[in-house]
Amino acid sequence: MSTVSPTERRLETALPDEELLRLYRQMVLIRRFEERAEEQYTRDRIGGYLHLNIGEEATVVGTTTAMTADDYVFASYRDHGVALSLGTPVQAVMAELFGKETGVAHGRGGSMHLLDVQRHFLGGWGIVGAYIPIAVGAAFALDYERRPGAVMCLLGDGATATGAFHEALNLAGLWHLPCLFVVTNNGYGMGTSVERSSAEPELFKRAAAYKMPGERVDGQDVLAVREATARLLRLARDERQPSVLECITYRYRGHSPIDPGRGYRTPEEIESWRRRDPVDLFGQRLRERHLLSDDEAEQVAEDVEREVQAAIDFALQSPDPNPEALYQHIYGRQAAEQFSRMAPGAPFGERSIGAAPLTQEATPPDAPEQRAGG
Amino acid sequence: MSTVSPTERRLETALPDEELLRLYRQMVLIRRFEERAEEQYTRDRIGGYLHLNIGEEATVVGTTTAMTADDYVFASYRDHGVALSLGTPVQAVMAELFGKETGVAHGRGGSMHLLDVQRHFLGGWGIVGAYIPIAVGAAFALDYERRPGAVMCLLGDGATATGAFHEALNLAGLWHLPCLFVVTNNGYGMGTSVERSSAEPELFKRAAAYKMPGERVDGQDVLAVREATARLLRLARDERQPSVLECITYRYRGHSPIDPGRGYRTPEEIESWRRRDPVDLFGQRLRERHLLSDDEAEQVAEDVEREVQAAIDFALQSPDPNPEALYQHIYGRQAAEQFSRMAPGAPFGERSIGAAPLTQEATPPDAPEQRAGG
Amino acid sequence: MPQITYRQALQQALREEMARDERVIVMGEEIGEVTLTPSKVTEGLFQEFGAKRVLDTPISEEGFVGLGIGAATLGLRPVLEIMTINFVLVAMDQVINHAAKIRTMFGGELQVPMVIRMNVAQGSQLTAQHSQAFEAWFANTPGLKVVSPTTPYDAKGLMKSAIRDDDPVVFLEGGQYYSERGEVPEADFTVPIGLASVVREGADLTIVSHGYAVRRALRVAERLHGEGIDAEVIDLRSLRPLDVETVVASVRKTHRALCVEQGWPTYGVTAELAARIQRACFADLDAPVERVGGAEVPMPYARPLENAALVNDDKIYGAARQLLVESGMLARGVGAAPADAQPAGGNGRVPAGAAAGAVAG
Amino acid sequence: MPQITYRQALQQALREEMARDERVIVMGEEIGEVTLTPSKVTEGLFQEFGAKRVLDTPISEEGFVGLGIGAATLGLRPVLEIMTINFVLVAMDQVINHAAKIRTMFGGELQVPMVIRMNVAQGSQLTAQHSQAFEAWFANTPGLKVVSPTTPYDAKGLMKSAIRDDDPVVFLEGGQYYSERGEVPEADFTVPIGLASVVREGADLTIVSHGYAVRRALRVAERLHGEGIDAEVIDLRSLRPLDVETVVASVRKTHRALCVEQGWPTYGVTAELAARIQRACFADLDAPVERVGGAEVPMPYARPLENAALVNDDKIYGAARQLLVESGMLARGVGAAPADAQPAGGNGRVPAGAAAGAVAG
Ligand SMILES: Cc1ncc(C[n+]2csc(CCOP(=O)(O)OP(=O)(O)O)c2C)c(N)n1
Ligand SMILES: Cc1ncc(C[n+]2csc(CCOP(=O)(O)OP(=O)(O)O)c2C)c(N)n1
Ligand SMILES: [Mg+2]
Ligand SMILES: [Mg+2]
Repeated sequence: MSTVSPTERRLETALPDEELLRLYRQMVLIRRFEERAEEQYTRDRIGGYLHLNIGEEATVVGTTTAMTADDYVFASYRDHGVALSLGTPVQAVMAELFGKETGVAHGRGGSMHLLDVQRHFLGGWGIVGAYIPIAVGAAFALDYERRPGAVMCLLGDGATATGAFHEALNLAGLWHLPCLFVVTNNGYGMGTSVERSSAEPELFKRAAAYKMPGERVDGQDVLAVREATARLLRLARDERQPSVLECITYRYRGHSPIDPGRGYRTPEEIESWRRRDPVDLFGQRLRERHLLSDDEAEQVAEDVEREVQAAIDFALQSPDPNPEALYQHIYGRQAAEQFSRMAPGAPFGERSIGAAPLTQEATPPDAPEQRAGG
Repeated sequence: MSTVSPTERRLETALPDEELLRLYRQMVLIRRFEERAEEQYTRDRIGGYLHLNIGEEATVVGTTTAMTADDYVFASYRDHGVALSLGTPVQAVMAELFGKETGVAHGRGGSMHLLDVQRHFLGGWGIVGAYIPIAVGAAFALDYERRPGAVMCLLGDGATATGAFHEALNLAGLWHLPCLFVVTNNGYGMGTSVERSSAEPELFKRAAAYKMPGERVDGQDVLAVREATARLLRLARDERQPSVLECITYRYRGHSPIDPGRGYRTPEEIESWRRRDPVDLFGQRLRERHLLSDDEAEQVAEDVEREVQAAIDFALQSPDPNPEALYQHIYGRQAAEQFSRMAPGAPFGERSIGAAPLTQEATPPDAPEQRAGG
Repeated sequence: MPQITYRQALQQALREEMARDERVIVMGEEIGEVTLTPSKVTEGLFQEFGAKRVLDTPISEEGFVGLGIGAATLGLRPVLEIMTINFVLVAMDQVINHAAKIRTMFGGELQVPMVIRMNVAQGSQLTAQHSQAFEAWFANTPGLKVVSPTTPYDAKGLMKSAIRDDDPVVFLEGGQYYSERGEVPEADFTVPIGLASVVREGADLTIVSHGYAVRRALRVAERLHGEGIDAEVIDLRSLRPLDVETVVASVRKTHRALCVEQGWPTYGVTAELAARIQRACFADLDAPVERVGGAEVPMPYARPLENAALVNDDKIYGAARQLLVESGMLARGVGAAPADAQPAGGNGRVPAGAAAGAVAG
Repeated sequence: MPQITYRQALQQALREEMARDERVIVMGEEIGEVTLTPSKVTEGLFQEFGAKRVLDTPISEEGFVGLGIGAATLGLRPVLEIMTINFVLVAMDQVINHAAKIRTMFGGELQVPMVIRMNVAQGSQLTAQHSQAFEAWFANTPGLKVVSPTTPYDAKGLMKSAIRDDDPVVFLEGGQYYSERGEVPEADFTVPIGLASVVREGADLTIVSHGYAVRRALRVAERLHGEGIDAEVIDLRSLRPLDVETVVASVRKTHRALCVEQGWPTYGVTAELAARIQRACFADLDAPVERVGGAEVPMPYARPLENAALVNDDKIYGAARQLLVESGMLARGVGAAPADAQPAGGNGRVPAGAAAGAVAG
């Protein structure tokens, strides 16, 4: 467990005050956004699954704010905080949850599949563990094109049991690719505790199987998380050495709205974590260091409240995707011509609204950078 | 690297002379069987793939002869030696390679899919790594039925890169199942060296990721392999502690007949391993200890020669499976009735020889032991 | 007879078979100590049979499906739950290249008596990675059996048959109707694998489908009934073996066949149905076999897009009307076929755009 | 025009595209420093383009397919080799739930320009786990494109189209003909995805197939020619998109259709073909669409069993004769249909045993 205090001192001298305040603000924004999203879900304005970052704000903000402009990040379906922390317009995130054309994925992906190519957020993904090799592939591309950045792959404790995790880390270690695997250990995969899912519950130790450094950090301490992340991203960029960082944190809510979040954990356990609430903890520390007054804290809360409410209003007023566009974004440029000879004898049940031609993707094939925001 | 000499001393006092001679005989049998199989392949009496154990005799015999009557073993497609070492009739093994009804799998499986349920050999398998979870499942069944044995799963160095390896070892470690994972590290997966396929080339170290003991042993030393295997199988049986044993050995031949076995390794490398040939090494040691005279060695060679030749003759004279029986062994008891309403409108190309009804598997559904030879 | 839900029917079958046979175990993610899996079918089993026989696994589908196979080869009868069909993709090698192959490649010396339960729920905005129906792939695989009960009665009866079967059985459950009720006898009974059921009799048209689409087919049949058209509805119940006899007998009677599936129709289940019917009923058909399926797109999240992509009653109704028109039973234009259900035209040609849209979907 | 092998044609395409576009890389098992992969298509590329662009991977199909996808989302154009189609089963989730879904689920913000090459060789006693052909599953999946060239010319032309395509393309190669020769221009050319080719013209019967079965179909057409029957043979070349127009135009001309595939026909490629043809050519058909496929069994090892399981010329020939008889072009009994090719009988019924054997296979 990397001790926190020295880190802290180093950081608070290292980080300018406004940066410290920005971290705090992002944490408050995520907390409030998630609370309102939860409420919107119960009002049936959001469908499908909804996985909240409440309780994990320090881990989310500590990791994502340590990225340089060259770095990329991948996340699981529990991805709202990542987009918000990176500065994706709150309204575009909320609009995606509402399934609107103005959403970050134009209403096609919803809560689990946020992304922001411009800010190097390459997606929230729905299959546990399966996107880890994809993140390693992004690191491969950066390395191949001699680009300066590294890739940070956020994954859950439960994901470490997947074969994809093993194959991906072996490839990253073998080919010395610039990536950092951040295991957000919130104690459970749905209702299954780490102890019931992993033969080695100290997950960071698995790094050794790939000759990688692995370490564990207090995921409730945003500065500790940020320091470790920055250091290990540098290691990836400068020394082509991938590594594993395990952040110990907790989710207050259930896995998703269908899960009350009890049954597999005691009220006492939840309470004990609330006593180390990451947002309060950091606010407290800023106050102690006279970087945040009660009025300022009040101000932050108000600003965030207003911003989230505006996002909800924006999402509500935004247009739904047009059903005529069902066949858009399925294939790229060449498909319309290629599929033009397939109609005869087709079942037509699904053609009822299929009159729209295949989309001609705007992006030119020879501008991958532009396309993927590299 | 577990030092050999103490082991050795312990063993040579522990093992009766006839047992030592039996090990030697099995190693010679495997060597000779494989040489003749190779020759039969070139004479086109064997088809498909053919993976030989030549060079790996000490690992094969050392591991399999350490099993008790309660233990089970799984192997990859490189499986001839396992059956032979366990005492499966040589003629039934050769007949399977020849694709005859008298083969261990009635000509359905060929070289890659040998098995001997009575002797607890639960198969040679063709998909790299994929049978490791299946072996763990067998260990689960033993544990579930409170049976005394453990399961030994033989796998190659290349197989440790598969996701199946990771998921299987995690499950075995998590549920404290009685199994031993033996990594037969012959330096290469086809043409890819361990260094080019594994981020951690010291494969036994991967055991730690599952909180398991892992050790490495000289795979050319049959007694060292046998001692380690016996000890770790006991650990699995008595303490429900799975573990990993890495045996360092070498295959002289190419991966399979299509691979000359050069290109990715130097003649010097092959030569250096031949100087530590496992069969010679052990024969030499027996001679030094006056357990084996030149005449006796001569006798063993002759017996083996005769036995293998008899197996070839048997295989040649054995009947081919009857094409009318193509639909046998596809489904069990209940299928004939279940599929009886599927004929109308069927394409009939494949029906040309499909007149045979589905096999009624002989084994009663309520005799799993009998069925799987438990 | 008591009325119980589809979920309860499956629970009963599992409970009864576990009580009857020590070798039956249940395994999967979130199915034991707590049941967070959407199906909640295993609720209570952990409390009743304990941790030894009801096992929560890590997120390792490839691993625990393989583990189930190995346990089955030594005589256990595992019933595995794959939380939703989408996740079986990471265990595909275990199902296709192992469970289905073992009996044959070992010459009958080993067998895999195992049930793999999968929830095939589509819709409710679960999006592209969580809203698929590719059961045709399992039905295409020799060595496997594939069943798809849609009523509580069939759910219980087929589950018992599957557990007692000596081969691997892919057991498809429909998320949309876990809570629907139906009559289920308390007595021990089984429903044979490989037998379809005629869930509604009719003389004018045969609608063949499986899974949730059967529910829709029945509603559409009611609607057609109001217009004086009697549709026969067949619930396949098994996809492999496929009960072609029942389907063919019906089409010989009605001379018209409409095949419906939730999934992507091109290379889907309805393709095999149409191929079989046209061959066995060539002389009996008054019109080509028609098919309705989901839009051929990865499922989008937004509700209006998803609604447009999913099979719905109107699409089935429109296809049925179209079929009746093509076969001369209805005059063109007569009756109220919804605008969105216009046919592709006699020669099946439509503007390239529409074609691409339709099929390239 | 120079005569080169199918393997050389693929090599040329890869070499030319790698020279043309820095973003093209090649990845797979045993394809680089040494080429032990049966296809040997990548031979020489490592020496020419180096370790940076030609990568040998560990045995991690799920891992390196995912890696290819990630690299493609950032603009590279990976060409992956899966040693044989059988091994893609461990990477199925990456292909189906990721490569095919990414463009849609991210609203068009990401795309996956990637080629996945697979050798679909069957036979030569490779046994159950190494002798499958389930390409229909990929063709059933929206978001993917699936091509299957059978000539050196098409191999080179389609490989170039696939590499330049902005979507994931499953590229099926046939192990049986890597060494067969054909004319291939040295000039840069492409063969469009989604276009079938009529490889033999005829007026009496249309044989539709893909992959190695096309070779057999051509031989059978020759044999039929000797008996005064002119068969038209169509090589689909693409399975998704499927060029139904070319197939339908041919059947409208010949009034008879025989669909042939290497794989398991039930729920296979020929099912979709028969379904499409019967719908588009209902009035044109003189007999039901006939299908021929592999025996529905996991492939057995013994040669006589394997020969009985594989599609062969006699089975196709027998089916063709049967079709001509059913459609009244040949009198029953006339001509020498081999004994093993007797039809199922007018109503498609055969003794239960045979039925089970045939389809349960
Ligand atoms: C392969 C696969 N299996 C199962 C699921 C269902 N599932 C969704 S989230 C989840 C738990 C993941 O836990 P963890 O990795 O710890 O992430 P967390 O939800 O705690 O952030 C499971 C089992 C899935 N999405 N993918
Ligand atoms: C999943 C999978 N990918 C690829 C192959 C092809 N293949 C067969 S054996 C082999 C090498 C295995 O090497 P190793 O595990 O070291 O065993 P060895 O052959 O050395 O005994 C490969 C890549 C396969 N059978 N299965
Ligand atoms: Mg977790
Ligand atoms: Mg090896």
